[in-house]
Amino acid sequence: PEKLAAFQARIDAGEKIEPKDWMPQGYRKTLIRQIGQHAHSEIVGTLPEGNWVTRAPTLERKAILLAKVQDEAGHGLYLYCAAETLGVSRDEMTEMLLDGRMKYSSIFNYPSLNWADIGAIGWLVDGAAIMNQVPLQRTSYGPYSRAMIRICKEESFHQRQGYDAIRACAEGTPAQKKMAQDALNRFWYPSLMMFGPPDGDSVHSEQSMAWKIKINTNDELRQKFVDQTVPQAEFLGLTVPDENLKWNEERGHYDFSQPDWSEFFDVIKGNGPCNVDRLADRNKAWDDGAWVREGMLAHARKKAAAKVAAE
Amino acid sequence: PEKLAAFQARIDAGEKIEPKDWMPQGYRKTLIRQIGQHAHSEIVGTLPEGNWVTRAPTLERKAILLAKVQDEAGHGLYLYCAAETLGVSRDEMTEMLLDGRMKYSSIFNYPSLNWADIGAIGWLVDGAAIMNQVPLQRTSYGPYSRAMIRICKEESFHQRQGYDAIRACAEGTPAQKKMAQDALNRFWYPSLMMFGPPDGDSVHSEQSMAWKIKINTNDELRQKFVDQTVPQAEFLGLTVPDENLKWNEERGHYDFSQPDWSEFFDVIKGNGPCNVDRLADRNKAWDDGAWVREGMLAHARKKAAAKVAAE
Amino acid sequence: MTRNEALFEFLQRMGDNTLILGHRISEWCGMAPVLEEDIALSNTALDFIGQTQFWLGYAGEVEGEGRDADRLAFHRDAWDFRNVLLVEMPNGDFGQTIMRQFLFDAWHSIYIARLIKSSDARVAEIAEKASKEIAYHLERSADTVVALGDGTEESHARMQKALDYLYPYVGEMFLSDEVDAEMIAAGIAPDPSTLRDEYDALVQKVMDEATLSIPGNRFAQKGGKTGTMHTEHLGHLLCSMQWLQRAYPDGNW
Amino acid sequence: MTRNEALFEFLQRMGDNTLILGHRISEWCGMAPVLEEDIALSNTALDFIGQTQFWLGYAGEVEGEGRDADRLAFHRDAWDFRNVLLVEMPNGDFGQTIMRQFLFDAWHSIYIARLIKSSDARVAEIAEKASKEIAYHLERSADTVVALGDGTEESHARMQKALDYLYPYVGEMFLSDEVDAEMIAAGIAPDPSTLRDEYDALVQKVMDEATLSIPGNRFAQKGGKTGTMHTEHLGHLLCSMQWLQRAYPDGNW
Repeated sequence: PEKLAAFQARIDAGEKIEPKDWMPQGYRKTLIRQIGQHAHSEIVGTLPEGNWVTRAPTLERKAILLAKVQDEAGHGLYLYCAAETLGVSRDEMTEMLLDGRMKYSSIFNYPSLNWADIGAIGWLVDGAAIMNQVPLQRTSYGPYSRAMIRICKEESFHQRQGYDAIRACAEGTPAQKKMAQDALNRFWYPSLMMFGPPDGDSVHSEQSMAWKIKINTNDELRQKFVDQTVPQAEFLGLTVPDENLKWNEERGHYDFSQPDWSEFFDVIKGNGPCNVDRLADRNKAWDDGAWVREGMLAHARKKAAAKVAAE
Repeated sequence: PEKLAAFQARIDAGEKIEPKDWMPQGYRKTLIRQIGQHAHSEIVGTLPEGNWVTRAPTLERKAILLAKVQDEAGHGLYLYCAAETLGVSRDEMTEMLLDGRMKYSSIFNYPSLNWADIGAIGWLVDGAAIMNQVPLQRTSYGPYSRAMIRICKEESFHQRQGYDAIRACAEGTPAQKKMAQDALNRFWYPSLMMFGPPDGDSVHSEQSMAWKIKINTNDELRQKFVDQTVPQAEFLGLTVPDENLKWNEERGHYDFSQPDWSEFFDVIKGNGPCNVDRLADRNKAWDDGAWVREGMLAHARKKAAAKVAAE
Repeated sequence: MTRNEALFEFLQRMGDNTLILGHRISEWCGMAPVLEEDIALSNTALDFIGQTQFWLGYAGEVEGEGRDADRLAFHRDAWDFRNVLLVEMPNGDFGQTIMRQFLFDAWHSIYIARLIKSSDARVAEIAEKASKEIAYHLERSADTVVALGDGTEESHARMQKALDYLYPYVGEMFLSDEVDAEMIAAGIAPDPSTLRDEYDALVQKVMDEATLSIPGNRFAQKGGKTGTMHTEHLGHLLCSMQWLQRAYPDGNW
Repeated sequence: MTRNEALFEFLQRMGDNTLILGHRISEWCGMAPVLEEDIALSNTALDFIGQTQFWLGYAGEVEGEGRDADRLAFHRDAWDFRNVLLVEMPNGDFGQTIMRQFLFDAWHSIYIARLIKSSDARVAEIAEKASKEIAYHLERSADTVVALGDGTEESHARMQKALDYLYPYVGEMFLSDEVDAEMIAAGIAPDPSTLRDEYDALVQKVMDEATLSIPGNRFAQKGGKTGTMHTEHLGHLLCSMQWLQRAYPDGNW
């Protein structure tokens, strides 16, 4: 309890906690869950994008998307490394992802169905992710905070590219414009869900905020996202699929409809449109790759042994 | 030797040999090889067509192609049954195909690269096959002869449909016409090869002709094929890729260039453009299907056992 | 939505189901586990393509904008397809293919029986023609599901896996929407939601024989029939299916 | 064939090799055996797409008919592609992918080194830029081939199988034709047939380290570089790669 108070005091003073410092089990567990989930999201998130890498409409867009996917795999690496400082290996976390013990962001359980979805994912999904992540640059755990600083810089780049891609559609032929609107229709509410359930229903929140693992409330961030995104949609000439969306002069914010939270919980339970296929893809990649990992390991051992023998 | 003479006398008299009749080992062996190879060709021949079933340009063409593929699998069945009357099972023959001990027609080691190829296969490949097969309706072995009668009827239907498909291309847009010409360019010489090497170089021929397993010589059939096909190509407005092609008034036949026989022997040796992929596809189908065949067999046994128990 | 618009939607639903499933089956060409199945699969695909020509041909007439069956089949993008998600699911192994077939055939046979009595003469006529083929499909797919479910340990496990994977796509076939409401009102087609009991009884009977367990979770994936959200699989299917028409839009084939 | 026509052919050959191989690698997206390989594969694909933009961009200028790199990439049918067959072969397992990569990288690095000294300034400039990337690709693919060849029994067997499968596609990279003759005469590009010894030495060295045996059969499959006969695989690749451009030819992306 004394230790706990000292720990909390450090956090309150804005100090960073480092891997070798003492920390409460709950803090460690919560961080592992959160960082792991974030890492998994980077990896699983490449699947809906990979779905269009092979169908990108120009060489330039294809290159941009490949670079993005490469960045995301890189983010996955940083985050797994950050989580490893808490005493859990990348392989362990991968196994937990593959057998369903650990989650990834539910947004990636929605399909990417037309090219404009790739734009929408950059604009809305990365946009919402950044909104979640920017405050986390100030999170209390040092390695996590440093990873977030690196990641946020690249993410905002991705968001601009995504916006540019959907803008090209929105300004294009009627069919392209239809793609852009269709993408917005399908991704709007799932993006709002990315901030988590309304504050009243959110578990884990209070303690996480005290520990500065979480900085803002879900509803705060959601409002901020809506306020930022609506004018962008208007600029594109697209219609946000919400009849109740209206600027509230008094609040200085947009009023908007809540997403269908029963759908959110369905997706979390595994009933999203792509849950099964996403996990099956990751499992297949992992299983098919077993011989490669084993082969590389065996070779590395042979080389190390040969080196020792030569010394 | 007495038996052999009596056997030959029956053949010379135009009698049919039936499964339970005595026959020389060589006759049996040659027939198994020939019928088996023919059966395998029907099966492997569906692969270049299957390659375009999923990309057929109209519902009608797709339906026609599906019906053709279905017929060919049916021909495979008749022929395997005919071969089984000679004491070799379908599974044995399949194994021999899969491990390379038995062959299939080399023509199917060429790829189908554009839609007009499907027309060309019907027109030229089925055309050449019919030319080979029509005389075989009079072959000495009863079950084979009867199978050929059934098959020839359907094949000539396929040939007309193939001609119609390539005609649509030849009469279509410039791009379509280019497809048709490209298909003819690639399939002309391989089709000429379907009659086998020049008579001088052909093994097995003399004995097979005495036994009426083979009715005409390779060169006779090849000439007949050229004479029939050239006017059809002219009608389509396509150019046969042979600078030496010319009507020879004196002979009453077309003069034409021989195919590159070294290519023919390369393909037979396994170096054709598709040999490896075709056999790999058949092996994959067979291996992937093992559990299905076993499951069906197990169920059939259970049902039979239950029936016995109930009696 | 006018009655005509609803009829156009309804006909696309019928035609897209057979088009997409027919296409999926045709992907097996030359790759089936045994020759008899090669023949059966191409025969089924052929039946479906034929039914597609009727349904989409009529759809084009009803729409009245000069699109024929081929135009509808080869020049719509994924969002304009109205097939249920079940039929666009990938072939997987032969077990998944035949399970998908059975789950669809069972619905198809029940639904088509009602359409034979449609107030729309054309619909009734197409249904009448198709119903014999469909009855045969059902007999065949049910027999195969039973044989493989009640075959070896491996075949049983594969069939159970296929059923578990595909069952979430069953519910969509029984969802009713405003298109259905229009069709019901006009006496053209039945209310899909009223057919579920009959379907469940049929599926239960076959699964019992096949010694397979129907999953308890009745959650239904949806969005295909309405076109609001297909799976990622459909787009890839269209890449092949529509390739030639897209690359050579002026062709006469 | 005029010099300009030959140059156009030559540039398509260069650009189509990188376009098609880049595309093949990009099919791995999200599916690699380990995260580091995911990163490496997308990086390689990215390099190739970048090189494609240079080669095909220049090709379009040389042709002078207003086609840019995108137009060439997305609006030619299979017969107009000039890549060697090797790069259009399917990914297969990771071993096949990395073996294909090495067999190509080895040729690419030797060939590009000559192009740096090209009499055509643009060619020399593109080659110069690409050569660093290519050297890195070669280092990486060679290392991986060695690690997996000399890894476990299974990885060894898979790598040998990949080598046996792909080796017939090596010879085409060293065939010379009239396009090459024009390029040699103009000092633009080397005679591919003169590079085989250097290639063989490099491949032999790596295969020795990888404990893999180079097949004795030197039969060379050909037809890609000249466009006369690609494999059936290319058409399917184009179905995906060109889908969007074909379906929406008026789009601005």
